[in-house]
Amino acid sequence: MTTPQQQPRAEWTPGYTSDEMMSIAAARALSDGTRCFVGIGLPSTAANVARRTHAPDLVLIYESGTLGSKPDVLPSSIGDGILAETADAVIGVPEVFNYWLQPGRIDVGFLGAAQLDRFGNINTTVIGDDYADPAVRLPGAGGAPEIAASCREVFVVVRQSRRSFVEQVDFVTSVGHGRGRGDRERLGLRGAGPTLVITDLGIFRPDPDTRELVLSQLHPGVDVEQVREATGWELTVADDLSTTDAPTAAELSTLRTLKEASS
Amino acid sequence: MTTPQQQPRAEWTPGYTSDEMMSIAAARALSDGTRCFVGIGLPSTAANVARRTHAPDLVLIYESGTLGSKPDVLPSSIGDGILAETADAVIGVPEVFNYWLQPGRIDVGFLGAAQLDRFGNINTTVIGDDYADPAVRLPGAGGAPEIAASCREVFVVVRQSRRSFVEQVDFVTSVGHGRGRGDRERLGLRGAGPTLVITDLGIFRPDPDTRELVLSQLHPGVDVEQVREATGWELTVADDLSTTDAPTAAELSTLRTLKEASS
Amino acid sequence: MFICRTCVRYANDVKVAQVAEIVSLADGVGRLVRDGDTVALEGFTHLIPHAAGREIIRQGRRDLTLVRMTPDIVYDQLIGAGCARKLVFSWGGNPGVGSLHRFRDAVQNGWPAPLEIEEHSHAGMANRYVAGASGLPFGVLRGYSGTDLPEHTDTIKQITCPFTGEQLAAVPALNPDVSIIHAQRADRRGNVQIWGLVGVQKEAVLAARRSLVTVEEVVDDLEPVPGQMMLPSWAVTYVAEAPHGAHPSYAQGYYDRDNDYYKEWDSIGRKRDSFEAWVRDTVFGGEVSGK
Amino acid sequence: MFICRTCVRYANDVKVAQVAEIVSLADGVGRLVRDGDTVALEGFTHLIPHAAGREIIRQGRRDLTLVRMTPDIVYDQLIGAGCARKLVFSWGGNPGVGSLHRFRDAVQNGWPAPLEIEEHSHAGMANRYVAGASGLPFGVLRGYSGTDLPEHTDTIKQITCPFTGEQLAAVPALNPDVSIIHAQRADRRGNVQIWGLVGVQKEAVLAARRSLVTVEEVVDDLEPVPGQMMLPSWAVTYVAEAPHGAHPSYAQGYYDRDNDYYKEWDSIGRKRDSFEAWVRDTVFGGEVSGK
Repeated sequence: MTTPQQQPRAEWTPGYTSDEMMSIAAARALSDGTRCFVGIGLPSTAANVARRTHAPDLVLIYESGTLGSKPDVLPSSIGDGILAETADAVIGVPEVFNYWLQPGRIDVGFLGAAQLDRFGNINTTVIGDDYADPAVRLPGAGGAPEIAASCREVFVVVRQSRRSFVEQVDFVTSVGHGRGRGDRERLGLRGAGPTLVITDLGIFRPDPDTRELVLSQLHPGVDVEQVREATGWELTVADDLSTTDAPTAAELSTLRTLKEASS
Repeated sequence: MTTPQQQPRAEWTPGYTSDEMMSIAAARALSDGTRCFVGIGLPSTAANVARRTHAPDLVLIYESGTLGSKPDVLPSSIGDGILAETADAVIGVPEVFNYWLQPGRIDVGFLGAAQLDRFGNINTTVIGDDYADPAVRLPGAGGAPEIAASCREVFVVVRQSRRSFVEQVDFVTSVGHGRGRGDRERLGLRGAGPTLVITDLGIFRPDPDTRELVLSQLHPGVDVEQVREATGWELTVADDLSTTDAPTAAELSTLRTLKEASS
Repeated sequence: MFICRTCVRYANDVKVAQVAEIVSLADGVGRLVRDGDTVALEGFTHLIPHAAGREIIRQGRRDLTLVRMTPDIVYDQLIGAGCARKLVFSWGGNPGVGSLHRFRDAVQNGWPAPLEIEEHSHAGMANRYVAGASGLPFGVLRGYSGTDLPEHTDTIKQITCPFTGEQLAAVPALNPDVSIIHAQRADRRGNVQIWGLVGVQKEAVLAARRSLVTVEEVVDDLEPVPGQMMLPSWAVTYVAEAPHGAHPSYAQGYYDRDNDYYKEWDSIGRKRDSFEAWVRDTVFGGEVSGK
Repeated sequence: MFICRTCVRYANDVKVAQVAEIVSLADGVGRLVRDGDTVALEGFTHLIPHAAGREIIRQGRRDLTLVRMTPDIVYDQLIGAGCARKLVFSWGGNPGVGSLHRFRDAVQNGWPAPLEIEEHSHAGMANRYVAGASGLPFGVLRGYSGTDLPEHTDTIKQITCPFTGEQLAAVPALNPDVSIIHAQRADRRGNVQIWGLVGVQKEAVLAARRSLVTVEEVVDDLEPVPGQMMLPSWAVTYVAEAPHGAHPSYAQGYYDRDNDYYKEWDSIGRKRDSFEAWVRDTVFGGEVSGK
């Protein structure tokens, strides 16, 4: 890759990193007023950029029990004090899941993934075929299975590689589109599942017929071949493949200021 | 009846009414530190007298969502502001029933009754044989069925007459001892049920073998014949029938002050 | 009232970015409450939405299934005025006073219309709202065992614990078409603040398809209050200002319970003609609600 | 850990009039936590009872079944020190940093002892505590459907709604032998006050047979605080003062999260020898807990 390049953080130059492009593309996906269930890390960064750029009324919901948090720095956990202090309402953890997530009150579940497969299924449990003797033990489910089941739709943000983008996940922690169209309905999952996967290379959307993730957008300076190399299944490219707009100076400045303040 | 007599309220004379004797006998039944689920009316009056006499650490729990209320006047409903303002904790109504009553955390459920039968079953639903076309429609269950089921024991306070003390209630709103010993266990009810029934004439306790309510104590000036006349089943009298101590001046003064302040 | 459809995807009909709109009481009730609806007015002793109740009478709604744990004066009024077809409840009385005469007259004599009843305990009703707010079709409790209620109420069933085999009671979720509650305050964005006894109000609002919150006042900023319960704007359909809207019940921090009114209601509600005079003079007369 | 006995009459062993006794941290842990017990330390990001965790290591407890939604550093320490036989959890990581190396070493290599795991989602764990606090043998949720979790976790079953026929997930109640939480304050009678994020702490305490609440300070009177959650003294077994007892997590109103410590733990916990040095120097060394 030539562009994006690694840039010293504090300079507001037109250069930017692929991680920055990913966070900004993810931020743009959140429209104003959306009620968004936010995981820590990339999703939280993107959601907070969105709230400080085009979506001031974005409603941030963290599983620690905050509805409508308005942090002025990036939280370093899903339960930082700033999230509670700036929230419209603070509630207990059982209430988050039972009264707010489960009935489908949340528009977007914003998740990360250790492994993601062709149909948007997510693994954050174990790498390897043997659950009892895993190659790598990952943190586990957390809130993700029910976020993926009950939010009206799910956005996944993940750095793309052959290791993370696989034909089939080793363990289904959170269901995306199962093995294809109709599986979510069959399983009684009421949200639409992953409608958008944002990586450091581009953006994927599920094919309306098969529910396979299809490359629909390339970030600037990335070509299809690079994406193919970083995809663990036979990549399908959308007919109307488009290119992501480069980050604006305002977006970059917002992202970098947030990152600075929290480091 | 000659004694108890009707007395003008503000005079602290040795005279007292049968209602006053009943409230004071009920108050005495609550030992200090007891966690008591309190219904409105007679139970609330008695519990508040107890807290201001021998049981300053009585824990009053009202179904409106107050744990440890310390009202300085008699509340006129189970949800007066004074109950919330003086409580150790204020919680929602579902939590009262699910987290505090249902697991058996409450020592004594203090209930009233429109009808009470030989085995301490309570009716507060309908008078008459036909539920669909009742002779009298009463308020209904409220919290009583689960209070009667889940408190470690139940005290009932009720004015006694052939109308209120019946062989068998027209409708079982809250289970006392069913039709006798073993019925509560069979029904999966975990508390001990009614262990004490306090009336304006005396005090009843369930027979350990049959669970029938047996007259175990007479209030001063009342004789067994009077009780028999006011009982709708063939009355059994305990071998060791005793007489209630007359109200002390302190008890009467506390009760009357509370009543005055709330009228 | 027994709504428990697997086809309902979500408990609420709300769309992305919808926040509560602030409207007049008449508009709020007018837009939300339709003939035949299942309507819950909640408020456990505290913050009973009386002004909204009178507005429903004024708008002449009919055939309502009224849901409320404690149908006290507010439902005695709606039942007497002929708005209700059915009552789902757990305790119907005039607290601290005695009976509800309009409720009794409807059940015992079918006046002004027959009233179907669906009768639960408080624990059952509370768990029905909790299930409704949780997007579950049913709730589980230790309840009703040995009582005569299940014989007359077909929304009480048994369920078996899949781990222990123990038998428990199951009750279906309540998901009213409209829930109405009264709160102390809302801000101009429609966020709602309640404190003191909070009863089952949050559950009633979250269980409902549409909701109206009447408030003592709309303010610029909601100062935090110990014991507060917050409902975010996007969980509510409409907010309407209705000062003194809980009278004769109370609004902690605003006014006390009017105990005399509860006693007075005993004589107003006792006779059909005195009740009808009350409807004519108070509900349809001058000074009413939400001014 | 799977306690769901019909023979348990009540969730708590407490007797009439028992109120929380105020004891030292060492006495509280010593009297409550026994080898082989099922122990829950709860605190969701906020108010994690770290001082109590170190005290359990210090007292050399063994064969514990540790229960916690988010076994983060506090359980990495207990697992690495060999206190645990089993872990019941839903997310085991070092939040904002990465992996828990002691947890991984136990699961992947059986060091210092094999660690059995029982794995749920947050929603499942939360509902297991709710069921435990409610005296019910199980909880119901929409969860796990289509995931690989039920294949490996036998405490996830299906249940059918008796009204609609819909299939839902059921999970057994959690009723730990001991639950330990940290709170900001208690009064001298043992009433506990927590504010800020309250997580699942109330449920953990109410679900347990015995409980210990460590607090930043014991005060004469608990001034009301917006957002407070109160636990009455009679719902708690012991209260122990442990200032700074949540460090490296935070106690709202007292101190902030020590983010550097979370990063530092990554290198302490990464190697067995650096971890053992930490146990020796920090847990058994001078400066420890409760001061």
